[in-house]
This record gives sequence, C-alpha cells and structure tokens, in this order.
Amino acid sequence: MDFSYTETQDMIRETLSRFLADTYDFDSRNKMIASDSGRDPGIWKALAQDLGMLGAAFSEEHGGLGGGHLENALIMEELGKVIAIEPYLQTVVLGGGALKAVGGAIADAVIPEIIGGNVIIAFAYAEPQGRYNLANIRTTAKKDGAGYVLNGHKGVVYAAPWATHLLVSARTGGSGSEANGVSLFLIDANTAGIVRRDYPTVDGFQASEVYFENVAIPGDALLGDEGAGLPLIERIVDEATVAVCAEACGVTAKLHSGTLEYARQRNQFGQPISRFQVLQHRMVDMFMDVEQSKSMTTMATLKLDLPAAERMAAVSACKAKVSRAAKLVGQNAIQTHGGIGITQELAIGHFFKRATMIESQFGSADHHYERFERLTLAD
Amino acid sequence: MDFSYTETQDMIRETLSRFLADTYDFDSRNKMIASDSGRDPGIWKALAQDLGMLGAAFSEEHGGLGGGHLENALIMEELGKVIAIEPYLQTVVLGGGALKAVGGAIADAVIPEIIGGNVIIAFAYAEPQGRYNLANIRTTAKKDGAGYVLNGHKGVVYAAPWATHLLVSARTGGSGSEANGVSLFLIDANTAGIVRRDYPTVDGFQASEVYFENVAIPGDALLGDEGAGLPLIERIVDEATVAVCAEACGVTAKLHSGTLEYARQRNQFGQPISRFQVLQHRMVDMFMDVEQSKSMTTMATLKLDLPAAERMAAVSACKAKVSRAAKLVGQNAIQTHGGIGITQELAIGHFFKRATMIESQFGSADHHYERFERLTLAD
Amino acid sequence: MQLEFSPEEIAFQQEVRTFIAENYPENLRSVQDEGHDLSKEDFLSWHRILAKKGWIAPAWPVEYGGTGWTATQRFIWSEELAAADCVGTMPFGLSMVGPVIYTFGTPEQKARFLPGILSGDDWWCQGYSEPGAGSDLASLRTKAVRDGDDYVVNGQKTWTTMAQYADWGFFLVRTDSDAKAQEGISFLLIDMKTPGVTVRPIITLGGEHEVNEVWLEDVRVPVENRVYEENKGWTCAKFLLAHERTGIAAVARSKRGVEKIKAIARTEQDGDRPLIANPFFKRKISELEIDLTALEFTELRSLAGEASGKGPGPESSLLKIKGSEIQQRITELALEAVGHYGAPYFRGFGEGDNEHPIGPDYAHRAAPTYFNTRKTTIYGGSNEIQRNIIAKMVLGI
Amino acid sequence: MQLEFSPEEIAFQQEVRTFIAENYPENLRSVQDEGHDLSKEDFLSWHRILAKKGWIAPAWPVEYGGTGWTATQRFIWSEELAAADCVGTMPFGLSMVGPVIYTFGTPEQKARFLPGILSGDDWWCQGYSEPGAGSDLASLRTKAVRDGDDYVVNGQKTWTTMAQYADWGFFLVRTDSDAKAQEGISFLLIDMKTPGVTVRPIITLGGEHEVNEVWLEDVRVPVENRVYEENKGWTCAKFLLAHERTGIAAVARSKRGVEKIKAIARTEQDGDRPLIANPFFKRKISELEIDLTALEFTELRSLAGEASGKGPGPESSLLKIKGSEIQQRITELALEAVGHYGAPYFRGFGEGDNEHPIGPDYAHRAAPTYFNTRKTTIYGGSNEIQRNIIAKMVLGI
Repeated sequence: MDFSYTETQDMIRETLSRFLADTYDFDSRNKMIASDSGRDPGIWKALAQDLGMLGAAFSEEHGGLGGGHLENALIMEELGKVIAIEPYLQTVVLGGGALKAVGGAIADAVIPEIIGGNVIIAFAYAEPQGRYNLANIRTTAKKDGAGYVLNGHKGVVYAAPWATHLLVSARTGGSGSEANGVSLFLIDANTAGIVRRDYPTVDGFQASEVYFENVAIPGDALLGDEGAGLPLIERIVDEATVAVCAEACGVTAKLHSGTLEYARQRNQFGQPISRFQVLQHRMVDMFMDVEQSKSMTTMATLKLDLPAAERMAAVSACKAKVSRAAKLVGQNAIQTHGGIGITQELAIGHFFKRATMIESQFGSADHHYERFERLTLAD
Repeated sequence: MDFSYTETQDMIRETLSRFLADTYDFDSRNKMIASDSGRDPGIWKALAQDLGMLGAAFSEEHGGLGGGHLENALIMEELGKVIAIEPYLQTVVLGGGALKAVGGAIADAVIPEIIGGNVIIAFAYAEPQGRYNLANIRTTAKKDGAGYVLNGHKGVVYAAPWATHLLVSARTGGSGSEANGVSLFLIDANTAGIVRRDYPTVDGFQASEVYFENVAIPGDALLGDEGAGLPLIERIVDEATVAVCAEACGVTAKLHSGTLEYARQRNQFGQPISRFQVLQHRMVDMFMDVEQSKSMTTMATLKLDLPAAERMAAVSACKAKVSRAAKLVGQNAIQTHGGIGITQELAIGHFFKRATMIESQFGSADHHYERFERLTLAD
Repeated sequence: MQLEFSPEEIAFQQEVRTFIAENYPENLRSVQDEGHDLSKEDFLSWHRILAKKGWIAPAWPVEYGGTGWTATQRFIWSEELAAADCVGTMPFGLSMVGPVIYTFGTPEQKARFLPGILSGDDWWCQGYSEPGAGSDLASLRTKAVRDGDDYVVNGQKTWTTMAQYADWGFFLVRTDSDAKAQEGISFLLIDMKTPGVTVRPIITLGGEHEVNEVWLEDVRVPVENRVYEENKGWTCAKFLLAHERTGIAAVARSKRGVEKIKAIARTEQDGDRPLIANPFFKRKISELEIDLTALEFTELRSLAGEASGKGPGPESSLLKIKGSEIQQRITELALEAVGHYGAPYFRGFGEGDNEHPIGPDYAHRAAPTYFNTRKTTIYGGSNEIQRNIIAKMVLGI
Repeated sequence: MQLEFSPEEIAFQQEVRTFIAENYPENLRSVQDEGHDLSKEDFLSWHRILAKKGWIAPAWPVEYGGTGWTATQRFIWSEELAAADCVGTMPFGLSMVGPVIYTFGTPEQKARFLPGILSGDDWWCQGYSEPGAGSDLASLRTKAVRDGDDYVVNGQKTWTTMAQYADWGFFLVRTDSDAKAQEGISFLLIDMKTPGVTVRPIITLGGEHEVNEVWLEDVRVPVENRVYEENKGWTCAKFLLAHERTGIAAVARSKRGVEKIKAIARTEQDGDRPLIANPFFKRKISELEIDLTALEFTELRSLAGEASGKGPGPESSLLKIKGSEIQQRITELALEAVGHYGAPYFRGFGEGDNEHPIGPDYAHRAAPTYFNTRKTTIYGGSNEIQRNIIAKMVLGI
C-alpha cells in the first residue's frame, strides 16, 4: 500500500492550480458563461498546448505523459476548486477513456487530437425514459451497408454545443434494458441529420437535446464489437463517476473553506458567527464529509482497474457517499451564509449549484446504494 | 373539530397522576422489579378499587366510566411518565378491547372482573418466525368436540407470569401468513398443558415464552367467528399501538424534562451545560419530537374508529413517527447526561430502556412506514 | 375531542369549494400550469376577487374587515385554497403590516391604510433586514432623525421581497442611536415613491428577481406615519415576527406540493417501473407526508390553544422550523425526481421566456425552485434563531 | 499510489493468519460464541500467547518491545485479528500508560513497568474522570500533597474501567491547587493494593460491571511513581488522549460487527423473506458498510501521513467521532434485527447465568450491548468535545 503522489503528479497539480488561479477567478468565469458560446476556447487551448494538461492521462506513445486514473482525478479536483466549465470530463475521461479501452486505429488517430486540444467530445448516452440505467436505450443504429443509420433522441448532452465529436450509445439489437445489442459509436458532430437544441445548464455548462434523424455514419465509427458495448460503457461511466467525485472533492473543499472564511468575518450579536457552537459543529461536520469524500475517491480511483464487479462496487460506494456529502456540504454552506448565499453575487452559490448537479450526475446516491447492494449484499 | 378534554378526562388524569407520584417513585419501582413476582400487586388493586381507573375505558353498563380510546391514551401517557410496569396495556387495551369488540356473554362476564382488578390478561400473539406480521402464525387450534386443542409456541408474552388469562391467536385453518383461518381465544392461564418459561425484560416487565402442549380449551373461549379473527386482532393491535404511542409521549416528555433539569445543574468548563448552544439546540429538537409525538398520538387516537384502511394508515403514521421520536429523544437524553446516563443508578437510563423497547413494540418504524405506504401510496 | 367537522362546517367547506371553482381566474390557472412567473397583475387579480367577496383577510378582527370565521373555518379555508392550487396572497400587507396597524396604529392610520391593504390598491413591502444585520435584527443601522414634522431617513435595507412592485413599505429604523440593541427602534410606514428611495434588484440562485436592496437617502417621512411610540418599534416587530412564523408553516401549500411530487413520481420512469415504485423514493414521500401530518396536527393543537385564549407564542417557532424544512424537502424531492432534466436552465435574468422548456413541464423549474427554497430556513428569523427562541422562551435555558 | 500488498506483505498476512489459526485459545472461542462475559483470565490467556510471540505491542518502538512492523503490517494485523474475531487486548497498559511511560518516563520507570505491561502480569486501569468533571478533564479535584518522598492522595475517580481487576492505575491528580485548569496536574502511577484505595462497582444499563468508582483516602504514593515533571501531567494526558482516539476508530472490529449483522439478517425472517431481503434493512447495512470504508480509508490516509513523519494529530478526532457512531449503529441494527427477542433480559447483576438464553444465541445480548455502547460517544472525550477540538485545532475557529 502506498498513498503518496509521484513528483510528476505533484507538478501537474501545481501547474494546473496556478494556471486556474490566474484565469478562472469568479468574474472571469461569469464572463465566459455569459459569452455567446458560453465558454472561453482559449482556456482549452492553453490547457492543451501551454500546459500539456490534456495529455496527462494518456500514454507516451500517444503523446501523453503516461498517466491514468490518478491524473484524471487530480485534474478534476483542481477544476472543481474553480468550478471550471471545461469539457475535460467528457473529452478526456469519457471519450479518451473509451478510445484507450478499444485502442487500434481510431485511438491512434483521435487521442493525439484530444491531447492537442483539437477535439472536444460530448457523451450522448442518457435518454428521457432511461434515468440512470445505461442499457435503457431506444436510439437505434441500423446496419446499412458498411455503415449504420442512427435514429433517436439523447437528452441533456453536456458540452454538445462545443463538441467536434459525439460519443453515442445506441441499439444495434435487443430492446428495453437488455445488455445485448448495445453499441458505442464515436461520430463527427457535424454529420448530416444531427439536430441539436442547445441550452445552458443550471451549473454553468452548455448542453443539448440531440436528435438523430436518419444519420448515416461510417462502419469504423463503431468502438469495440457490435452489440457488446455495454461493458465498455459501464467502464467509462465508472471512470467518469470517480472523476466527478474527484471534482466534488474540489467543489466541497471550496464550499467548506469559503464558509469558514465567511463565518470568521460575519458578525452577528456582537461576535463573528464562527464563535457560535452550533455553526462550529456544523462546519466540523462539513469538514468530516469533505475528508471522507477524499478518502472514498482515493479508494475508488485505486480500484478502477479491478475486475468489473469489484470496480462497480467500489465506484458505487464512492459515489453514494460523495453524493450525500455534496448535499450536506452544499446545503450547510448556504445556510451558514444566510441570505447572501442564495444570490448570484457570491461565488458560494455557484459552487452550491455545481455540487447539487454532481449529486445526481451518473446516478443519485440511491441509485448507487442500490447497485452496491446488488453487487455485494445477496439475500 | 375539538381538541379539548372533558372534565371527567381531566379528573382521571389528575387522580392518576397524583396516585403515581405517591406510589411510583424511582426507588419504589426498583423494589417492585427486584421483588419475587417482579411487581407490586397492591398497585393494581388500588388502581381498580381505590381509583376506579381500570373502568375508565369501559361502558357504564359494564360498570365502567363510559370512556374509550381517549381514556386509554391519557392513562397510558401517565403510566409512561413513571415507566410503570402495570399490565394496563395487555389487560385493558388489548384484552378489554377484544371483549368490547365481540361483546356478548364473555364480555359481560370478564369485563367487570377486569374493572375490579381480578383479571390480568396477557396477549400471546408473536411467534419466533413471525416478526411483526400478525397473520404469520404456526400455533394451531384444532377442533376437538365442542372445544379446541392448542399446540404451539408464543414468544415474549409480556405480563404472562402475572396473567389469569391468555389472549391467544392461533390457526384453526390456513397456513403461512394467510388471513383466513386465524382465530382468537381467551383462555384460563392455568389450563393444563400450558408451559411457561418466565423471565424479566430489559425494560422492567416480566414476560414468558409460552408453549401449548395439547391444551384443551372450551369452545366458548373463541372470540368472534372461527377463522375470521384477523381483522379483530388487527383492530386491537392498532388500539394497543396507539396506546403505546401515548405511553411514549409520557416517557419521552420525562426524558426531555429530565435532561433539561440535568443540563441546568451540571457544570462543565465553568458553566451549566445548558448554556452550550449545541446542547440547547439538541434539547429543542427533543422538544419538537415530543410535541409532534403528542400531535400524532392525538390524531391517531381520534381516528381509531374510522374504517380499517383509514385507521391503519393513521396508526402506522403515528407509530412510525413516534418510534423515531423515541429513538431520538432517548439517545440524546443519554448523550446529554454523559456517563451517568448509562448507569442503573439514575432513572433516566430506565426511561431510555423503555423508550427503546417502545420503538419496536407492535412494529418498528420501518414496519409501519411500509404498512402506511401499502395503504396510501399505490404505484 | 373530535376530528369530524360539524354540519355547519361541512356546509361552509362546500361554499368555499364552490366559490373557488366559480371564481378562480382561468388565465391564472394556465400561467401556473406552465410554470411561468406570476406578474403583479396575476397576484392582484385573485386578491381583488377575494377582496370583493370580503374573504381577503380571514384572520383580521371583523371590525377591520375580517370574516369572523372560527379557527376551524380558517383551517378549512386554507385547506381548500391549497387543494385548488390557488396562488397565495402577498403577506406583507395582509399578514404583516395590517395586523400591526390595527393593533398598534392610530385611528387615522387605520383609516388611511387598512382599506388599501384589503383592496389590494396598496402593495406593501418589508424593510427589516440590513446588509450588516441578518438574523440579528436589533443591530440595524438605518437612521431616522427628527426634523420638524418629518423624520429624515438614511440607510440601506436588503432582502426586500417584491419591493419592485411596492407602493408602501414598513421599515424598522433607529431613532435613538445611544440606546442599545432593541431599544431606540421605531416602526415607520414609507411611501415608496418618496424622493430618495431607490430599489435595486438582487438576483437569486434560480435567476429570480424576488428580492431587492432598498436605499434610503434623506427620505422625508411624516411623523404621522410612525406606528406606535417612538423608540418602541421593537414591540411591533416582535408581534409581527410571531404572526409571520405561524403563516410560515404552510401546511396546506406543502400538502399540495407532496401531491405534485406523487404525480411526477407516477410519470417518471425508473428503469422498468415508475419512480414511485422505487421503495426509497416512495419512503421519502411517505416520510414527508407523515411529517406533514405531524406538523398539521401540531398547528391544529396550537390553533386550539389560541382559540382558548392564548395568542401565538414562541411555540410557533416549531411551526416555522418544521414547516420550512418540509418545504425544502419537497423541492429536493422534485429535483431528485426529474433526474437528468433538472440540469437544463431555461430562463433569462428576470425576464420571461416563451420558448417551450426542455424536458417535461414539471422539470424545468425543479432546480431553480430547489435553489430558491433554501431561503425558507433563513428568512423570517433563521431556523438557528428559532431554535434559540425555543431554548430561551419555551425551555428556559 | 497503489492499494495492492507487496509480496512481502502478502507473506506476512499469511504468517499472521496461520499464527492465529494455530494459537487462538479454543475455550475462548466457545465463550465468545455463546455470548458470555469474558473473565480476567479469558482476556489474559490470549494476551500471554501474543506476549510470548512478541506480538503484543505492534505500535511500540522496537527498543521497548514493539514489533518494528510498518504501518501496512499493523493494518494487516488488526484486519486479521478482527476477521478471526479475536478478543481485544486491554488498552490501558498497551495503548495508554505504556506509550506515556516510554515517552515521558525515567529509565527506572521504563524498566519497572514496561515488562509487566507486555507480559500481562500487571493489569492497568485509568484514573481520569471524576464525578464533577466529565468531559471537562482539567477541572479535576483529586489532590496529591507532597509529604517527604510520598504524595498523599485524596479524592474520587469514576468510570474506571476494569478497575476491579487492576494491579496498577495511572491517575491524574492536582498537585498545585492555586494553578488553574490544566496547570498544576500531575500524572501518578498508583499500586491498587495501597491502603486507602477502594474500588466500588458501577452497574451500567445492560447490567454489566465494567466500570467502577475508585476512592482514594490518604493513599501514599512514592514520588518516584510520578511520570514526567510535577504539575506537567497535562502533557502526558494530552499525548495519551490523541493515542486513545486513534485506536477508538475500531475499523477492523466494526467490520466484523457488520459481518455478524449480515449473518443475523440472513437468518431472521421478515414475513416470508429473510430480513436481509428487506430493502430498508439492507440499505442500513450498505450505509454502514460504506461509511466504514470511508472511515477505513480516512484512517489509512492518516496512517500514511504518520508514516511520512506527522504524529497522530487532531484529525484523529474525526476517527473517534465516526468510529464511535458506527459502533453504535451496529448495535442499533443488531437490536432491530432480533425483533421481539431484544426484550428478554437474562442476566444477574454482575453474575453469570448458565441457563440457556431466550431466543436465538445472537439475540440475548443485543439490547444490553446497544445500551452499553451508548458510552462510545461519551468516553475518551465526548463527541461534542471532539468536535470542539476539530473546530479549534483544525479549522481554527
């Protein structure tokens, strides 16, 4: 057992942290979100080209730094500390994760482009009826000569308005929530027949409803084997779930430290409110939840390459705990701030909004408790 | 709508409260429990003959005061305030309730004896495999001429060592948890073939494992119709459940007031611990749970005569809430007392033990939430 | 004790039900169903119908325009309003300054202000909180200095709900700077059109414009607009806070909220079953429902106490605490129910948007409402303050 | 970072496992299985086996009898002990006074006391709490007055665990009455057979005799039995408290506790299914299990911090808080699981009872254990005190 970071990992964290401190203050973030595209593309370019950050989790042969899950986790944690709206999760963790898993020509072609900052991927997997069930898919991919034709509707696709590529789950066979017949495709976001309805999200991102209307895609857009894509999807979603937990560690740490800072300054009844024992104990509870989130995220990150059942149990344990922590820390940060906490004027409210969305991203606490129980607590 | 007590009800409460204050102080209670029989039979006699208390919930034609559920509730609440170990619940609420429901010759014969203090009834309904499912019964009553023969094992029968009569649920037909085939009998506790293993309970009562070994009982021991006893059992158990909730109101009120009193006297770090905000807010939370328990018990008491489905939903709502309150108030009373709270030396620990047993008596919070949902929240 | 309504009460219930069915504005219903924000006129349309009927202020004494209903009738009334999902009336005039004026005001003040509150012609707002003083109301710094027959008021108020629409505001101001804390405060009624009054929007987390900052610069207020004695405004404030806390339990509204959650949970799918069949989601509903029953019967017991002569006391803090927590849990559950569709944000800052929202109709306001409802445990005296009040006033510690 | 054990660590794990399997006393196992109380000899039999093997004090420095194991090895060790359901060793010598003596004691004290702690020949108890001072340790009143080469000690201690068996006790006493609070306290080692020492049982809610009052009347204690400087005993006390809190997380033991709950829940029936199939009971288990994982990895991170040079700091309060809460939840769940059979009480006051218990074997201690385990959030510095410590020492508020 060993819980220490390598020098390279420490360096990644420091570099990124310094860069974000310079570029991602509260006002700058507000301006990006209010801009036409809802982001500042220069940040992404800088992450790729000035900092080499987008290659941290890729192998050296693809032009990366040779890292993996730990690098994703620490980058996501730093992004969380400034509630960055960069599509790292979608592009590197999900898209990159899928490409690393399948390898081959498509990986060789696309990964260097990700590292270079030229590709942005959005993950079109959820459907209005499917909730958090990854296999509940109605979007179809029908074989058509050497290629496929896509039809269907994917909901709340984060980063879709920015994406060069879409990572799409669809049925090449089966129905309902059947495991068999699920396939995963990486397609050009500008393919004819893709219709998007774009909108901002409550946590500052851009997302879309994506409609596929007889979208013809080439055969080599298929990742892995036809009809056997579910285990691959489960794997990358698990990796993304832990990455979101790492982000949550950053978000909740800031919610906690921001609350401490506010409580030390805010006077009520003749003293700083940090002197009230009830608020002190509440901030201790927040602290403990932040610490335990870090512990669970470390645990799950280190278990991502175990066999599927162990990996899934670890990830669900982590997300269940982190989801609850995000709620507790977020709600208590606002309550301790009082009225000012629920205005748009202070950063704390925006951290709270992101924490709230993280609660259910890739499945709520209940969803993950249930998956954990299915895997570990047989009757 | 009207939430006021009648003058008679006020009088019952005052009389009983005064009597218990004189007879049921902590030391006296300890002595009763430590005595050979585990009780002081003189108290029961006095309740019956000096105070007329055992007739409060019976009709005037049976020699009672003409009351009902409200009288049971307020008597149980007063008993709870001194954690009395009198078999009122078993004898009057359960036994008396069954007799009032079926009426006829057996009611005319036994009720006056209950009121006079000559009969003590124990309710033998639970079985080791059955948990809180009232229909899950393996004890059999086989027709034998004009009578029945009982065989089986009833577990944790409170008050059985003191009882003159046993109220017994048994199968005259059907199996498993079937509704049909359940019958209810009131039998002489000294009938040949009844074997008891007696023991004290953690909350100060006496109880028994009761084994029926070819116990021949007369046909008129049957209450109501053969095989159709379940609705009757459900009804008296609902009445008893609300009575236990009323007792809980008394128990938790004392846990709360005792904690307040202790916190005002106990000094730590140079001041009474009642000055620490965290403990203040905790005592407020206890207060709110006590108040809400009273509200729910009032609600459920007033709904006991509604049609079964409404009655059951109200009773389950009440018990679910009161069970949780009993836990919260009990645990926090002990925590606030610190070490002294977990010794036998202070009354508070004994209130805590009774509160703990009340949590699961006639079904835990989970059991009652589930029943409430079955009745009111169809998919 | 008994729970049943009397025949008279049942007749009353029927009367109320019929009245609502026949008089509730149709266009208001459709604005609500589509989840749009209500305009000032939306609120006022229903207010005016009730005012015309004479049912706008059931809690007021009859002499000032109340209905003379019993506590049970008032209970029935709020139940029926909630069951029919009627919009609430604004509390600032009817539940807040109105009772202060008829309790503490001069005959002239009553004559001048009560009719406008009842008719809806005067829209009121509340100038209590200040940037430096949240729950610590008594530390307020807005100053009123006597100058002839006027006070000259200077200072800043915040969290002033709906001030953007207000004709009048009731303000707590400091009239004696040497007195400490709660002493030296006066209760002033200020015409919001007076020169020197500036209202600036505060946008809250869900993007709503509900609250405002109110700046007061050399605002001249006639002394005759002071309610009760100079430097004794705290008496009015305390009285009002107790009144506000009772209404804040919002049992009837929360009941309606729980029903909406159930409807959503029957529509939303969770794998191959409706969400309501998920035992844990169902449990959260049943917990809410049962907690709401506990709150309801606690309120009824408290009303019964009031009917028998006791005014709303510090126990009303219990109603505020539990009521606000339940309101928050309802919005939390709604957000949980809508799954992915809690994320889309479809609303400008303070402006309406006529495009069709993303996802189901019930989804697009779930997150903003959840964010916004965090306020219920903060305003009207935060829940921490309420617990302090119970500790001190009820438990005596 | 990596989670896997190295080949050496796997070999160590195997060695430990084999040792336990071959050496754990058979009779101890059967006493445990039947849920009986353990006698002094029961505890000591396992202690002596470990002492003989040299594995009795893994956390001690090698020079004083420690094993020289790495943090990972110590982790493996406690995991294996728990997995095999071994009884714990008494902490008073090994985890409490032992470290104080080897850290602050004189060479003579080390030579005199450490061997007896390791061998088990000396049974220790802790004289800290006093009737008037619970969590407020520093307010203690037991006095030690210097008289020649002795202190003369007078006072009363309480909550002294297992003092009925103790040969020696370590006591906090006041040696300077004028100094305030934490100043003026000294740390004394007292032979429990000294005239004037009286031990009286306190019976706790479950009927156990675990704790005692200790009365000290003119007890003469040689000055050489004072550890560290006079009036500086608080330094030892603080050091010891931090040590105690780490052990108190009890992760390995709680893991075993969760496994027992699962076994019970697979046996107990809930209607027509085993209790573990009840989704809500199952959820409570999974919540426990996941919270325990969080605690475990928090402890591992903290151990890794220690390994890299940081001593156990105030973060250990987190381990105490969460560890004790989990222990309580385990007993709560056990009581819930046994249903009706939580009620029978089958035990004299402090005496054994050889009759077969009522209900299943796992049931009859459920309620007493639940009652008794309320202590874990009270002793070793109550959880309220631990939160105060984190607020002050970690958060700086």
